[in-house]
Amino acid sequence: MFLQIQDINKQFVNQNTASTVLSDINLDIKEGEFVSILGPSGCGKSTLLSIVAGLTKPTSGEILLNGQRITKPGKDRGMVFQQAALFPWMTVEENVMFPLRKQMKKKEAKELAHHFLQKVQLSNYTKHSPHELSGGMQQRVAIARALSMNPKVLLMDEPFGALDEQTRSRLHHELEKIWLETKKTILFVTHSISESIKLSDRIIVMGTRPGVILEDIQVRIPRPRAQHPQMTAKLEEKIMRLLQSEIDKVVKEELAYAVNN
Amino acid sequence: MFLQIQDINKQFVNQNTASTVLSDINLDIKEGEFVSILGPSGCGKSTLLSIVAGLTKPTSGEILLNGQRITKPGKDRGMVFQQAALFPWMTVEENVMFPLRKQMKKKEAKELAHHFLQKVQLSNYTKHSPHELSGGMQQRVAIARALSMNPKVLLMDEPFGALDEQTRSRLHHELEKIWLETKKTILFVTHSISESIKLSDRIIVMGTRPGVILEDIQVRIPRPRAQHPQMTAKLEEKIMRLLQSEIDKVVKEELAYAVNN
Amino acid sequence: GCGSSESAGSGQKEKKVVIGYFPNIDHAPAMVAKEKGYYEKELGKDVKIEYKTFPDGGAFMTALKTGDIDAGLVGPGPVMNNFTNGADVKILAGASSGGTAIVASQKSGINSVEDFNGKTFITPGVGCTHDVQMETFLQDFGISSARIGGTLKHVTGNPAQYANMFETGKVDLAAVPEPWASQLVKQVGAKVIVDSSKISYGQTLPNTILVSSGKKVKEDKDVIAKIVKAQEEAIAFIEKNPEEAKQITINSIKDITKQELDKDVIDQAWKNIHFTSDVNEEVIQQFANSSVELKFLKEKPDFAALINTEFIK
Amino acid sequence: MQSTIKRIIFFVLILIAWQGTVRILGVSPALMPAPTDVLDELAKGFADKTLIYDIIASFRRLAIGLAIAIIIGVGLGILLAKNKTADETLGTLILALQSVPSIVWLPIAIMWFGLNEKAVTFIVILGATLVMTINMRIGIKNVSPLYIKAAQTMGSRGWDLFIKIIFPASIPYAVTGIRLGWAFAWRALMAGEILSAGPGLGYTLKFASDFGNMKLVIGIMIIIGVIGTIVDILFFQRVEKNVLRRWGLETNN
Amino acid sequence: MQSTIKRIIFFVLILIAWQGTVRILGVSPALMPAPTDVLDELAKGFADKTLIYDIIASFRRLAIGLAIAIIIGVGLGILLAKNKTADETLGTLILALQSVPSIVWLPIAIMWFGLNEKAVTFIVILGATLVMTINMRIGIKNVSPLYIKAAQTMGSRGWDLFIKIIFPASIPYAVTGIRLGWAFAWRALMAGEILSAGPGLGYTLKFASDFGNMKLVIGIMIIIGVIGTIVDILFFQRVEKNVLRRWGLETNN
Ligand SMILES: Nc1ncnc2c1ncn2[C@@H]1O[C@H](COP(=O)(O)OP(=O)(O)OP(=O)(O)O)[C@@H](O)[C@H]1O
Ligand SMILES: Nc1ncnc2c1ncn2[C@@H]1O[C@H](COP(=O)(O)OP(=O)(O)OP(=O)(O)O)[C@@H](O)[C@H]1O
Ligand SMILES: [Mg+2]
Ligand SMILES: [Mg+2]
Repeated sequence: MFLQIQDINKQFVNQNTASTVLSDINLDIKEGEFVSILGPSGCGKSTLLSIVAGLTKPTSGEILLNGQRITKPGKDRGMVFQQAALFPWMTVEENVMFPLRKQMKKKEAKELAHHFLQKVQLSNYTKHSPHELSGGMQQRVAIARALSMNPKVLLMDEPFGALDEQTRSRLHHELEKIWLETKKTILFVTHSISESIKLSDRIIVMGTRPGVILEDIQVRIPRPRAQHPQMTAKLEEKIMRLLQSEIDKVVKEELAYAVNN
Repeated sequence: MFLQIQDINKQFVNQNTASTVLSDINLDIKEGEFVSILGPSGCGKSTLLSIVAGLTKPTSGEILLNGQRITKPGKDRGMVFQQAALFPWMTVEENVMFPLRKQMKKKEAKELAHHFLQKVQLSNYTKHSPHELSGGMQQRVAIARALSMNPKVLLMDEPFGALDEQTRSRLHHELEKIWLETKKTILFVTHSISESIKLSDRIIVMGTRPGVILEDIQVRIPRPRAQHPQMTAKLEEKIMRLLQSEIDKVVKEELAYAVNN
Repeated sequence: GCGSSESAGSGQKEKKVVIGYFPNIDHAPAMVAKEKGYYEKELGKDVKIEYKTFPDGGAFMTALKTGDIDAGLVGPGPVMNNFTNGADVKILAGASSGGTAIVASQKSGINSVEDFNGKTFITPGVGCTHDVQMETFLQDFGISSARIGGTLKHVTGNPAQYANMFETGKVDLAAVPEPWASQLVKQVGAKVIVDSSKISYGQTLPNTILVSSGKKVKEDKDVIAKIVKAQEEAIAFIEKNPEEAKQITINSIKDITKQELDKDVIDQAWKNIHFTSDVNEEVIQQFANSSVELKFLKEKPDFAALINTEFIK
Repeated sequence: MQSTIKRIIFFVLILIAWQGTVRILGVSPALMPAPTDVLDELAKGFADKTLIYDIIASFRRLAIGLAIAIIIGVGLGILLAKNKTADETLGTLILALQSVPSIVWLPIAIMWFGLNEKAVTFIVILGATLVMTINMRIGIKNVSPLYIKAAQTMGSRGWDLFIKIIFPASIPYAVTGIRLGWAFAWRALMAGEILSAGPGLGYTLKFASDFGNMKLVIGIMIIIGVIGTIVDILFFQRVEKNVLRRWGLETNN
Repeated sequence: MQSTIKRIIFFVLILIAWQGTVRILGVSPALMPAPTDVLDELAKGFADKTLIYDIIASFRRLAIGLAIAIIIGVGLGILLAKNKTADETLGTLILALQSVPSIVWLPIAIMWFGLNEKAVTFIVILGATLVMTINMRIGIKNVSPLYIKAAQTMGSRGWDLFIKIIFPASIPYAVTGIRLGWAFAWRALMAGEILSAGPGLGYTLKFASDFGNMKLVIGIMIIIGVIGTIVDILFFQRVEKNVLRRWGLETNN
């Protein structure tokens, strides 16, 4: 197995009470697999990605990449954060070039940066500061940055969240193309069920409080999937139901809590 | 007319070249209307909302609310920002109570805050700091804050962007209920065409570079709209096409720029 | 401000006189006068007397200029310097003289003035009384400071640090007032090369003087005369009862500074200091001329208006 | 608790190293006394209560001076951050005036206030105001416009906006300003107390230094250090930890 | 350009007010000279070149001392920000030592370095290091963890992480530190140059102050102020404007 997530537990301590965010997460991911993670807001998706990236220490359990234990962040696992995480003191171009600095000449890095900025439709904004971009544009810069790094594993936390459907659809296309070409392993957090079905080999549906894996679904619809609307709809229906019961659980808990407090 | 947006133009100066972001925006909005704004990433939706809020000065043109010119931000226009904009030094509860402080007693404010936090399913997190919440949870706090303020005009910039579909759908329901009860005027920026059709009386479709109003569509589907799937689908199709041609224009420009530079 | 300027003879308002001095052995006349109540005796019951002590001449002179003190004891250096820069100050009488010596460290191997060339000497300040005395004295030997093209390296520092500097070899020579000269001899075996009787102006130049402002002298002649008189009584007492005077001095200094001076050192220092009210106009002018020669002052000052000896008996 | 132990170990190690160096090199106590000598001297001072009076007097002056300096510093910081003209004129003047050492200010203080407590307080205020001003100024300039905008749409304006948003958002800078102000207020106090007639640590320090009493000089330094440490632990570190934790700036995950 | 005019007007107004006050109240020039007297004195000093030599000598010492202080301050700031133990032990010690006025450091400087340039430089370094350290420390502590995390996933670590991310992210604090360091370095220099045998502004200042030559005292204060203003305009304000603009922290919209 390429990427192994073994018995991950994560607790946070707030106001002296520990709350379990992730509970016994186990996942084996093959090289080149495109895995989506779906789940209600606050179920621990970002936390899981952060643990895989090596940015957050799990309370117990471990992550193995190619059999090697992950203890710290590294260039082999590129991450697109939920917030764009651009460096405000660098221009758009410099932000994208930042991870490339060391492995190539400046000219090459610049060319590569421009290549990916074009893919996210931002050639026009290379010299802008991040704060001069709209929310969606910032997110696209972050995507371009992660793609240009060309890591073995790509961790993407709602990368297309702030984009309109048309731009999003273009970027689905670009991402799929890159994935097919380079056979990257992708862990993709999203809120859109249709997006996850459109793109991934496998969908992990998570439940909340604490975060657990509800189902691990292999998507066996042939690509391009736009051509198989029925199969897509059926799967969408299934996932929707799964998540709906989760959210009903949350609402019930919420009501109980509100009544008791 | 309740809210009048008249001849708004906005230019930003970047690296000594001025770029026009909004061009001749004219909109008349009736009291109690629910208006959605759709448009490609970077077309100027946030900028327009910010101008209505009184946070950004337009280069020319003016905004009238009840016939009065808007020159500065005020409590009559509550805003949910694209980034959650919570104050990191306050707890969740304090954040929601912040705008209520002056107009009611502390106890009342607390009750109201809890009421709205329950509506966004966060009763459990009143004492947390913003950084201890997930992205979607932060956004929900911001929504609760804006709703509890009870402003005449509610400006919402992709308020549900970071939420999963199930949570989002619950909040649609809550928002619709509040809107029907209080007859607020809502300006609602979104990327989801179906969301805009589900919720609004009127959809403004914007084009980009510069931001202009492409179409002003009255949604005449009876509520609850989930019961009219065909009408919804037809309208969705129409808007999709409009936006698709916009994004094609952007891609074409982008290619031309990339070739020339 | 000071209340004493209201000299209307109504007697209803209480008059206040503020006297300044330093916690310094040279200032024994002020301490003795205070301790023995001479000021009260002269000025009478209607006048309230306050005492202010100062750590350095700069603060004293500022306080005098602003009227925060009415009269007091101070070294002649700050007085002359401030006078040349326009301060309204009058020398009324002397208080003590002598006491400055040139001492050499053990390490330096210096035995006489001939060995001075190329050495480093230290004084409390540039152009201070002791500096001028030493450099004037050395002029006759053709030795001068590097500042005016000579071979002697000059540094400045607080006399309390000289012992360390002698020990660590940082400096070779020092021109210091008592009791530091005696202390250096006792503490680190320093050698007195030029004693206070030989050094220029050693006997004639007062090292502590009684001063007041010109305005005060004009407006309150009566009070000033009484202050001078009280000091003269104190000096007479010191001459008659040296041992008691020494003890008063040691105690007063300890009261102010919490530092206790060694009795041995005081005994030794006392021998080199001469308490007197005399002040010689000519010497002061000569001393100033030396300052000009040594380029401490840019132009020759005229001290005719500085000294007012009418109050000395 | 653990950090207290670390601290104690650290300072004990320093004392041992110091005692060792002094004893082995046989440095003259007039140059550098051993910790035991310093302790003796301190014990004497505390026994006859003189040092206690000194501490009380100095602490009073410091508290008054620092409090005023903080108020002025915050006020000026706001002014400079918000008003460009003030920043370019008054700001420059303040920076220039602050380069002037306390010695030079002494005569001016006497001139304006006479030889009294006011003059000492003035010197202390001068010493601590700049750091407060400059840190407050940049703190306010660095408040994220998003917070300000958000608060404005919630009807917060003027004084309320400042107290509730701008000030809390710049707390990290303000604490730094106070921390630095504290250190510089001590310095200024030591210089300024020359103007006082005692008691006071600066007054005692000056004479100890003039009389070459290194034991007492170092003893006073230690007293200042100990007071500083206590205040630092009780106040600054707490506030800072609180802020860092609340804002999620702690780096332990 | 416009700000230059504002500045000139401001300072001209101050000069006029000062001249007016002195003339109207008839303050003795020995206490507070008029600007015209100060100008005379400065002109004399520049004519015979003594002030020019003073400025050159002082500026050299200041530049060396400040440069070293900045390097040490940045280093210590990093250490204290990153290492909790160091922060709790060494950090406390540094704060305590910095409360000690330059006068007390003088004998120690002499003891360690002798009466020479090194001792003066030491005093200057002491004067400027603390502000740099404390500002750098809090600057680093305030860097958003998101930036650090993002950079780490891009393979940035250790020195590279510091130079490329942490340092730029804390630039606003660093500039404040340097700005304050500058002011306090001047102060320390004025005290430290008492140790030198001239030339130097501090040496001349001490001399002028001893001689009650207020014209020259104020003249030197003005020289320091003017140098400070020039450096502030040419360096600090530029860097700061740049940073604020780039980060979108300017409040004009
Ligand atoms: N630093 C922290 N301290 C305490 N609790 C935290 C911290 N970070 C996250 N949490 C908690 O962990 C849970 C999961 O957070 P996470 O960000 O992983 O959610 P998510 O699945 O990414 O949600 P979303 O879809 O809203 O982004 C939340 O309940 C949150 O309150
Ligand atoms: N402060 C600024 N300085 C310069 N340009 C800016 C600034 N703010 C926004 N812009 C530009 O204005 C345009 C519109 O930005 P805006 O944030 O309004 O877009 P948007 O429609 O909200 O996009 P999104 O859906 O991605 O959030 C963008 O091209 C952006 O580059
Ligand atoms: Mg998340
Ligand atoms: Mg936007």
